[in-house]
Amino acid sequence: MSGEVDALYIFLLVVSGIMTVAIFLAVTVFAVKYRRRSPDEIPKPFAGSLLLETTWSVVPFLVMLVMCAWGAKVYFDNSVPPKGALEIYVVGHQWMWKLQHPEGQREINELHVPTGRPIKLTMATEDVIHSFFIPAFRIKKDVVPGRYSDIWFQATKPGNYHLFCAEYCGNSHSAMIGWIHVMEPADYERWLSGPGGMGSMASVGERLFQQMGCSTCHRFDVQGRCPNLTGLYGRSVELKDGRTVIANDSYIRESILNPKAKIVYGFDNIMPTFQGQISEEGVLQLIAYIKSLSKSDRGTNVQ
Amino acid sequence: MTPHEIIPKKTYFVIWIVLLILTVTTALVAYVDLGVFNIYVALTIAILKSLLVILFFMHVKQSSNLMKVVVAAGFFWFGIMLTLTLTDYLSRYWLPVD
Amino acid sequence: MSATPLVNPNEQASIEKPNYLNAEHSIKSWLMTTDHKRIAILYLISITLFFFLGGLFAVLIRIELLTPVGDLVSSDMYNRLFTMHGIIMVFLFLVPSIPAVLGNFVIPMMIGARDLAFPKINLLSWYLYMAGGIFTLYAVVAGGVDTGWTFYTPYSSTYSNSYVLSAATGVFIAGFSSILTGLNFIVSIHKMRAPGLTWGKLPLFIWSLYGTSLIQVLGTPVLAITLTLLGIERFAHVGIFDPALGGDPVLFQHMFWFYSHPAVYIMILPGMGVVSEVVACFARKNVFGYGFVAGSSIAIAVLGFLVWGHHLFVSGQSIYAGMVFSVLSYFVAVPSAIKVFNWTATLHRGSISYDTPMLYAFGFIGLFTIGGLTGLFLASLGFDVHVTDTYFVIAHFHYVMVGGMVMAYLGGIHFWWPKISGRMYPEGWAKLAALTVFLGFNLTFFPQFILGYLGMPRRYHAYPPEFQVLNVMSTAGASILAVGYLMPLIYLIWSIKYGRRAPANPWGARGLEWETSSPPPTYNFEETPIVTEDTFKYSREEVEVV
Amino acid sequence: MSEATALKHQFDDLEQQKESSTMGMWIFLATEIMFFGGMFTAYTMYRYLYPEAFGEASRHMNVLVGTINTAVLICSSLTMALGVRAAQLGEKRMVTRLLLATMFLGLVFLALKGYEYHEHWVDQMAPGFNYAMVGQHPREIELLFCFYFIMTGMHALHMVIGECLLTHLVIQNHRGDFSAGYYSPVDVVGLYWHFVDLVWIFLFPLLYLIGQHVEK
Ligand code: HEA
Ligand code: HEA
Ligand code: HEC
Ligand code: CUA
Ligand SMILES: [Cu+2]
Repeated sequence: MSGEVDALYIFLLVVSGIMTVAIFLAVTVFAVKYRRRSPDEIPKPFAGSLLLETTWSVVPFLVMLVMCAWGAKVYFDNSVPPKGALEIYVVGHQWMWKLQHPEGQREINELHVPTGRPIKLTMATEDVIHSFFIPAFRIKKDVVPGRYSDIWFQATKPGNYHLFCAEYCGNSHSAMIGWIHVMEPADYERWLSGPGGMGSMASVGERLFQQMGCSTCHRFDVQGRCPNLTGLYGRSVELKDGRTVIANDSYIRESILNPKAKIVYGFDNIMPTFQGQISEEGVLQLIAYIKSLSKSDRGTNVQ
Repeated sequence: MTPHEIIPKKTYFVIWIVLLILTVTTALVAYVDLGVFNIYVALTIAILKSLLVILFFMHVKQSSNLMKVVVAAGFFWFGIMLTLTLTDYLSRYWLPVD
Repeated sequence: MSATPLVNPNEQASIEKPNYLNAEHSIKSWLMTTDHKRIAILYLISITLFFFLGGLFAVLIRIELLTPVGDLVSSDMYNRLFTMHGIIMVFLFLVPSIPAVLGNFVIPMMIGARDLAFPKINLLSWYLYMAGGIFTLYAVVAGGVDTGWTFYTPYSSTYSNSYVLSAATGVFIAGFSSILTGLNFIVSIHKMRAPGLTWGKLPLFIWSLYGTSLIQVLGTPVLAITLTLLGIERFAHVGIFDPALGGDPVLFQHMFWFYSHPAVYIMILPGMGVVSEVVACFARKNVFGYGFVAGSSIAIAVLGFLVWGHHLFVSGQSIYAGMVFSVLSYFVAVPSAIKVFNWTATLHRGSISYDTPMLYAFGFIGLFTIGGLTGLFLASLGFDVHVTDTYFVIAHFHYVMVGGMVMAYLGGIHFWWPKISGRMYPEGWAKLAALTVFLGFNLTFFPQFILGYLGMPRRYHAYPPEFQVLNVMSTAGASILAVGYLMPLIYLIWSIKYGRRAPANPWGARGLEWETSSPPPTYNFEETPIVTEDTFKYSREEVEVV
Repeated sequence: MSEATALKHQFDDLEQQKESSTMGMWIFLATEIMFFGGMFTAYTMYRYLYPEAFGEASRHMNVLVGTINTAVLICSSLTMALGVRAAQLGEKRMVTRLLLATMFLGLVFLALKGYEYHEHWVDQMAPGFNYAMVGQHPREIELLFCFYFIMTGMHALHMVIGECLLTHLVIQNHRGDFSAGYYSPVDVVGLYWHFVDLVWIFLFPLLYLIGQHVEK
């Protein structure tokens, strides 16, 4: 991944290097060669040349289009996470990063990941805009309040890499830094099973699902006044106003924090908002739980 | 503007009446359910009204081309702001998710 | 238009003609003046003060960054330093620099008018500028602002506990000063040209300021409303960009950059205009491809409005919008390229002298090229993701703004100094200063490109130790730069009293401003000049079309 | 003031002076378009995101008063236009009368606007100061109400400035500053006044009418 960006960088560097040298040389040579030799010297005037003007507009422009297209390709490729990526959840706070593995491991300002596997981060922030930046992997993404931001990478070499917050976020912005520990997959497995886990995210979410009272409405045996959440994740949902949406992370988050925004077809809007009662981390745990409901098809009644 | 270009009173009154009629129309049409078209009708009428005001009340119709360009530029730049900002909002959720 | 022969300075000393400087002497005659030349001087003084204040903050930033740990100032203080550095340098120094000082001074003369179209509004814009400056200074003195010059929400609207409102008010008011200056210039250029001075004969400086004024007039109001919305949100605790109400912080960024990207062209076009004049004068040639250089100023002004989204590539803007803005960013680079090539071509077979303004022009061409080309790096989506919000961006914009515009500003000040003050500056010192600035500048900002590529984020008060070497180089460069900037301050002030008296046209330059005496009389010309020849006609020979 | 003293020193003749001031005003109005344009842009984005909520919010507006106010402003534009015409013809008394009529209509508009604001206050629809969540989309409605108050407030502020300019014109006209040869201040303030009307022509449908077709 860093390779693609660096190839682009080399290209940019070479083209610009050539142009810079050309212009510096031209200016210097002209300045020396045509220096004023007598005070009353008047050079021959030139009006210009259409041919030259066209050449030096069109040729650089074509070169620039290459820069643009190449840059866009790298950007697009890096915008869509591949399927089957390992998902990790990130919440930015003033001024620290909280990270959670689906298996339950939680970390602060540190992230352990295995090599050879795409890693997808789903990121939220509790307060202002932060930006998740790992220079070594050439990735960066702002984490904007009110929605999820995605980013992905794949590490190839074990080692420790810098993690920075790149969007100015207040007093200790420069202290919102940490390390990415890239490990061989086997080491990673060992690390996962080490201390620090509190049960998987889904199981924490399941507990939360009961504590928050979600389970009083959303039951898994009967489909009464509330939709059954089994198999919801990734499905398309028909809404009351006729639109259909894909039930992804953002949709579920919105359903919890602002249930009135999108109402499921056939249901009434009786779900209360949980805004202010639940942290972004909690929401992520609930999502992990709801997600697990569609993966294992475990639609038991948790009541 | 030289005196012979002074617009007759009648023109002003006609424009005024038309503006009032359009105002009432837009208010009434707003209660008719045209679905998504309500907003387009409302905006079309608003644009029509503003054209009348600009061309006649503000004398742009008889003004020099330079002045017309200045007026057009103002709206054109507003259009730039609107459309390019919209490119973001319209396409934000196009990306396939997962 | 023939070059006035050099007059023996001693001969002229005794016969000081009545001019705008000695017409009246009271303080009131300065503070209530409507003479564009005096207003230019008011601007010159106030802008210089703000430049050194902004520079002082820069010095503190650089000293803090000497060591990886934050030891000189607290992180809170550091955040205030770069914010106030950015705000002051951009809104109170660079945006008004060339337009309000040099533009004000020479535009009416270049077009052969007695004054601008609205002299009172011209004075009003200086007062607005000062009022804006005072609000900003109040914010500085009261405890500072810590939002960054970009004022991003929701940090600025909800979380920051600094003097955001007062600083935003300052910028808002200074913005109106900028609007009024632009308005005045546009009307003057359209309506006040001397007989015979057709568009095709206008000096290129006028063309570039015309483009600048377009941006000032059409862009600045959007900054005003954006800051108003921010202020209301902060003051009344209502949500406008607040996600808790479904608002979108990214919308703020759109609106901010809708102004602030075009504003970067407010901060380069005037410099390009100065360079066009200077290169023509000191190569004694008409500028190569006059029509293209003139047209590219307008093209930059217009296209500059279409690219703002390149500041939002990682902000959560749609990636398709990012693509559109990336392509458009390359469009706007073409007219800049045209200018660079045409200046270079003007040098070809010229008669080049190395007077100080020309040295600055050389500096401009080189540094702007580097700065502009690194802009192309940033406009390339895939690469920007890596370097955005790092020192690469810092280096990019200091190359264009300091290496480009500040160089051009200094070049222009030296070029027109004889006209402004009626005195010559000391050439030897001036050359030394130009050289010092050039070297100091490169040492300060070149290492920052590398820092950025290595991943050092901007707005960092402390940084990992492996970045220290490059930071030390940068700080060393900044100290040299400081010397380079202090030198002109001293010798220009010195020259007002002790400098050799300047003839009307010391450089043998073209343009109506050189036809009148130095310093010019209050109404610029004894009688309205009539223009028959091209501005850049340095030679009696017919212009050869290649 | 005779025509000779009306000519400012920087100009060659009155024609140049008049053209300059008209052009200056139009450029200023272009900046105003961008100023209001910023708000309209932000409005458009949110209305695109939350069409239903914005429709619902518009049903909290008093359409009758809004319509009347639109008509009042259009009438004031007429009197203003006629006032400029009278100035072109040098009919001094007529100018005063028409300008006063314009000012009066402007005040009527402001009074009605004040009445509406009062209604919203009573209904607890003033975000930040006195606001109670209501309806299907309480958050987005609050968002729209922020825009409502800011946009109409900015518009009202421009009306107030217009009133001040008109007062000044009336005084100048009374002093006899204007004539058929020199009346550009009247012309220029007229442009400003029409522009303020123009803004309202768009505010009215966007804030009051967009959601009325849906049943309450
Ligand atoms: C004077 C000010 C100025 C100028 C003129 C420019 C000019 C340009 N800028 Fe810059 N820019 C800033 C000031 C300026 N910028 C500032 C202040 C910021 C950061 C703000 C902040 O975040 O705080 C910034 C940030 C910035 C970014 C966002 C970076 C980020 O935050 O991620 C981008 C991205 O596209 C960019 C691009 C460009 C481009 C394409 C140009 C082009 O106009 C450059 C065109 C010029 C040339 C290209 C050189 C001459 C051409 C040739 C010699 C031809 C040869 C070329 C080829 C053959 C290819 N700029
Ligand atoms: C026009 C614009 C302009 C100019 C001229 C400058 C000039 C300089 N800038 Fe500035 N800079 C910005 C615009 C500008 N800058 C902006 C917009 C930002 C972004 C802010 C943000 O992130 O929000 C920034 C940020 C910025 C940073 C990054 C801070 C960070 O992100 O953490 C740095 C770091 O090196 C820096 C350095 C410098 C230096 C060394 C100079 C030098 O060129 C300055 C040279 C001048 C002097 C050295 C003054 C000399 C005089 C004295 C020393 C005398 C002492 C004083 C008195 C007697 C009163 N600038
Ligand atoms: C008072 C009953 C009630 C409670 C408590 C409740 N919900 Fe709901 N929920 C509903 C109803 C009714 C709907 C369907 C209507 C709608 O979309 O608003 C719904 C919809 C949803 C949806 C969208 C389902 C789909 O099929 O698209 C999700 C996800 C959801 N709720 C999650 C939760 C979570 C998590 C909690 C606890 C934090 C919770 N709900 C608490 C009543 C409730
Ligand atoms: Cu978090 Cu910067
Ligand atoms: Cu930009």
